[in-house]
Amino acid sequence: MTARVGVVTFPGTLDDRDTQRAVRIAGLEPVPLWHRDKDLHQVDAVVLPGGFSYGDYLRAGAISRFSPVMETVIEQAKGGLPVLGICNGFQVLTETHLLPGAMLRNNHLHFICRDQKLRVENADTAWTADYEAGQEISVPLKNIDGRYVADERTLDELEAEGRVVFRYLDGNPNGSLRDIAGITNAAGNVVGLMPHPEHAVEPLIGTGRTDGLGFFTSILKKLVTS
Amino acid sequence: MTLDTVKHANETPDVEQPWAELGLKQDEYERIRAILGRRPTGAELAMYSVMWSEHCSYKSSKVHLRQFGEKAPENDALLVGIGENAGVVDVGQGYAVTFKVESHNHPSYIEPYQGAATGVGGIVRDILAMGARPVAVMDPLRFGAADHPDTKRVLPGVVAGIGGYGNCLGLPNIGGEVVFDPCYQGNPLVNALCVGVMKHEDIHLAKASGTGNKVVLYGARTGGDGIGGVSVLASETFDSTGPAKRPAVQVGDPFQEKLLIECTLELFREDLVEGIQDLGGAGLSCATSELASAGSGGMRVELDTVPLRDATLSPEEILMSESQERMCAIVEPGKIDRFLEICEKWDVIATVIGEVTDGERLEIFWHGEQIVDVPPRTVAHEGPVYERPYARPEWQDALQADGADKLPRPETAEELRAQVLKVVASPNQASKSWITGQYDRFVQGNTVLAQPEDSGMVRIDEETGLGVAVATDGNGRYAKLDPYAGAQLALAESYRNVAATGARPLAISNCLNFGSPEDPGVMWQFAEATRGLADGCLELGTPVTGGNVSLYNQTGETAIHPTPVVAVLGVIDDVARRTPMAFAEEGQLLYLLGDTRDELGGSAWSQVIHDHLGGLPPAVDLGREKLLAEILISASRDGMVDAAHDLSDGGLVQAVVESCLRGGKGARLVVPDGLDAFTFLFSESAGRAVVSVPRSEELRFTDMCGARGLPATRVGVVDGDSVEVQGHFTLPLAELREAHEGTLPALFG
Amino acid sequence: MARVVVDVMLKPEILDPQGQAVQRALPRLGFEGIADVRQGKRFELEVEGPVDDAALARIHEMAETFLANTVIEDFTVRVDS
Amino acid sequence: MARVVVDVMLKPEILDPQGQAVQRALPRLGFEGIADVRQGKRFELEVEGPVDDAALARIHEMAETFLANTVIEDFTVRVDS
Ligand SMILES: Nc1ncnc2c1ncn2[C@@H]1O[C@H](COP(=O)(O)OP(=O)(O)O)[C@@H](O)[C@H]1O
Ligand SMILES: [Mg+2]
Repeated sequence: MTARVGVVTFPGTLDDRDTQRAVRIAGLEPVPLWHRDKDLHQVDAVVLPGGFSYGDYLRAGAISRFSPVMETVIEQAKGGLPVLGICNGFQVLTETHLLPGAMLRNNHLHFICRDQKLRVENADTAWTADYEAGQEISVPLKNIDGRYVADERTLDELEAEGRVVFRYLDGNPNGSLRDIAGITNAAGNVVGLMPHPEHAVEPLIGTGRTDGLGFFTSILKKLVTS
Repeated sequence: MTLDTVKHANETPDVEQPWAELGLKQDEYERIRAILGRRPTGAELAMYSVMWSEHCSYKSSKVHLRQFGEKAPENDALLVGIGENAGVVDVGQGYAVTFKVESHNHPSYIEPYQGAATGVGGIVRDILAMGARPVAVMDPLRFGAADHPDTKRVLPGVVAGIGGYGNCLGLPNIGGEVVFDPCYQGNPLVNALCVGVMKHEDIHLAKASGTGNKVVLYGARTGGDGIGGVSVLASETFDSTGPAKRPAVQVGDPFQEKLLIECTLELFREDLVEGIQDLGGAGLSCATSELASAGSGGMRVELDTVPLRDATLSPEEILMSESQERMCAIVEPGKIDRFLEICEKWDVIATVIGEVTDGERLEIFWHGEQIVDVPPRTVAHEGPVYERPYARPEWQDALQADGADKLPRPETAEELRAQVLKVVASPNQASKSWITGQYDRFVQGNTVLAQPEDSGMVRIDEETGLGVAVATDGNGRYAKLDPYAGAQLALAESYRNVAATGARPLAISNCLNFGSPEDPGVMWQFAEATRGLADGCLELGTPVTGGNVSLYNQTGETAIHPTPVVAVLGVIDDVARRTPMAFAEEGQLLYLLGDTRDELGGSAWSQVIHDHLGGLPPAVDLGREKLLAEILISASRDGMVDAAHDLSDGGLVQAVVESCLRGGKGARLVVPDGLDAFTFLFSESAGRAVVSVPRSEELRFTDMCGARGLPATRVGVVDGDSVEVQGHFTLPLAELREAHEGTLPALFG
Repeated sequence: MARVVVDVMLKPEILDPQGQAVQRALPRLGFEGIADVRQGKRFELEVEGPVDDAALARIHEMAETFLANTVIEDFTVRVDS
Repeated sequence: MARVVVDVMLKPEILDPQGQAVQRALPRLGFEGIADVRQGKRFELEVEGPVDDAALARIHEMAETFLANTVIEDFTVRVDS
């Protein structure tokens, strides 16, 4: 029996099917979760995928954060359920305050789609254990509201506790403070990042790299060995 | 204001009607009266006027478009041809692909962001209405001069609109075009293409059949969008007070459209839809009349049940409204409950607005009173047809006589080098990544190739690797010099682009952008271009599956260059065998396929260096294009080439520079015997490509070319970090990159 | 330094998808009784020098040509007190 | 029906590139003398029933939990007159 990873679909979610594919390629069982359904159907982990839930209207992630499924996700995340928020999912996680800070319009004000180099700063989270600390990976980045901001104290705290999980390399693409691309909560079970690992899991497709597969193999290892 | 019912119209035959304000001609108005045997009601007049407009009725172009059917090549792949929302092509393994290009030119000039955004929205709904999941979009664009102030207004808005809508919808943008030319000042072209995939059995058509079946309108509420001139009907009198204030601009809601897509696909999956039509231009008038016209019975609609955003709308305005993100479905009564349930699941408003009747009329009621009673075919499919006069313009001969051969050519190596740099940095030849970087090309996780590759390619089956490739092209400069040849060159280039990536071209769609059909010179261009395209398609064996005509792209007396945009769809059995454009392997041999002649008429060189347009475009040889495509496809299938890039504007040097920059590797080129360096680098002879061949494959590859009679000339090797033309000049990649990639950010960044 | 506020709203007849999405979400969050929501932009301009009629006229022109897209938006200009 | 306006602005310490882009463009358009521009959001709520203290308190809560993200934004609520 393999581990089951829930993938949430909000109205306007775009990368749910892609994330399910990535989960499957890594050898896990994807379980679609619907925003109106509070029940997580006994999944072992949850991914909040990318997209434009509710059109990113008001603020990215602001409306989805109040969905029934999120009530349960928030509650169980506090109890240790591994949760990964990718792009719009990361925005939802900051809106719920499971992760600190907020996401704002890119400093150049444009949508940006490119292959982005990252450094994995923390390889101890539920979603990064298959990487080495300091490892450099490339995965697609695509967003318009990707600028991570938080107050200085929060940033210092994140740094001190090793909770900056990914940093942009070779140029900050959007003005994110301290080049932050992704962070984790203190327990390491909730991780959010702007780039899209689920779009880097197959050779030939997208950028042709498979650097993103590690997210999903990390969680697989964690779930089957624990 | 009293409601203008059918009864009222019968009783008041002599009421003055604002047919001229609505764009109808006297004889057209008379014809409506003859069809109905009375004067039309206000609502009927509104419907006829908009459905008989150039945009909806194709009244000037129809007689020419017929050739696409008459000259259609035998092709088993065509499952649905011209006449539906979009054509459908069999791509094997039980899959069918539908694709279409459409224009949203004028709205994008008025309001660039929303005009372009709703252009994407409209074409996506066309594809969805065929039963397909939309899987990719492309955007062929034309703007005025790159440094014109108005281009700074229009371009960023258009690009943001296409990205804002397409990105939010989750459709990868896999290609398109960006061309600058002063002729598009005031008339930018915003064409949008969408590709969709389905299984054969999922094909849906726009027709209303089955007496008692329900007509369901679902999606956004109807507002006063895009009503424009029809508002004259809503005002008490159309003389004194003037029309009610209604926006001519539509605002798109991509989030609503995303819900509409997922909702509609779920409705298809559960087999709840008998017939379906998207609402685009002409809104409900178009959807109801087309559905009823194509179906077997009649239709009865209770217009007051339509959910409104603005309660003050008159029935005429509701019929005309172009509010976006709406669809109209025909549903069996027993399936209605489930249909509405699925709409509720997706937060999509759905309303039964009428039903299919056993009569032959389209009847529309407003609070119980009849305001429309028409034979639907006369509205939707039997509009006026014009045989507009056409004549070769007087200036055509002089233009063709003014050849590029008399333009001064570079005399020294230094001059040649400078001109190469200037051409690759010119706005039309420069990298478009400032634009394409604002489009999501990865979403859906099936993108194999995207811009700047020769064609976009998406995988459609994960197990087998089956994929489709699409390219769009259309060189208005060539078409201006010779519209017949220009249309064929557009076709040839698009076809070549698809083949260059290893896919087999199957079928085409097109968007014909021209000036005013009332100008005989423009009409001649149109007639020549359609004839050229139809003849070309017959010869290449690629049927026209559909398309769109955009006329009146002109300011005063000045028309845009005739701009036929041709989209070619190809199929590849396994995307793993796709051929990319990047020269990535040092030491591989570069072969130039095809013949290079002294052909600079309409070329990028003549434009960039001499601001000149004259002479004849490159010669067309479609037999050669076919042969070249076969070689490129075989080479991909058998792994004989690692990279291929089609040669078009800018010639060989442009192609080599692009492939070098893409792969991060340089090239050493040798001018072949019998050619001078200038012609070798800049000629735009058609039917050519450059390929990168592993040394181990050289013999096999050249043998294949030799056996099939395709000239293949070894012109260099992948090497170093500069582009060197031996004995002439060297250009470091870094310098080329700066020139090629710096232009658009400097202009718009 | 004086502050001038320019409010830019979509014209009433133009679709406001953002406002609509907000309005639809409110009941789910337990906020009833809001019949309509429109979302627009607010610009706060810090003006050097006196905000006299001439300055306001200039800002009005700026709003008309630049801050608002008058094809689809209306605007108001006022001095912040 | 009464209208309540909620203005939401980025906190002063948060970088506002939209406002900055506007401000930078102004001199090029011939508008001098604007020292700073901040761009925020304006919500117009049409409220059913009386806008009494209780209603305003609810709208205040709505702004705090939903219309604004107080990590980065400040807001004000006022009845439109
Ligand atoms: N240039 C063209 N070539 C071939 N078919 C065309 C062309 N222009 C329009 N058509 C076909 O005519 C029909 C009506 O076109 P159109 O009004 O654009 O469709 P829709 O109503 O879906 O917007 C479509 O089937 C379209 O494919
Ligand atoms: Mg259609």
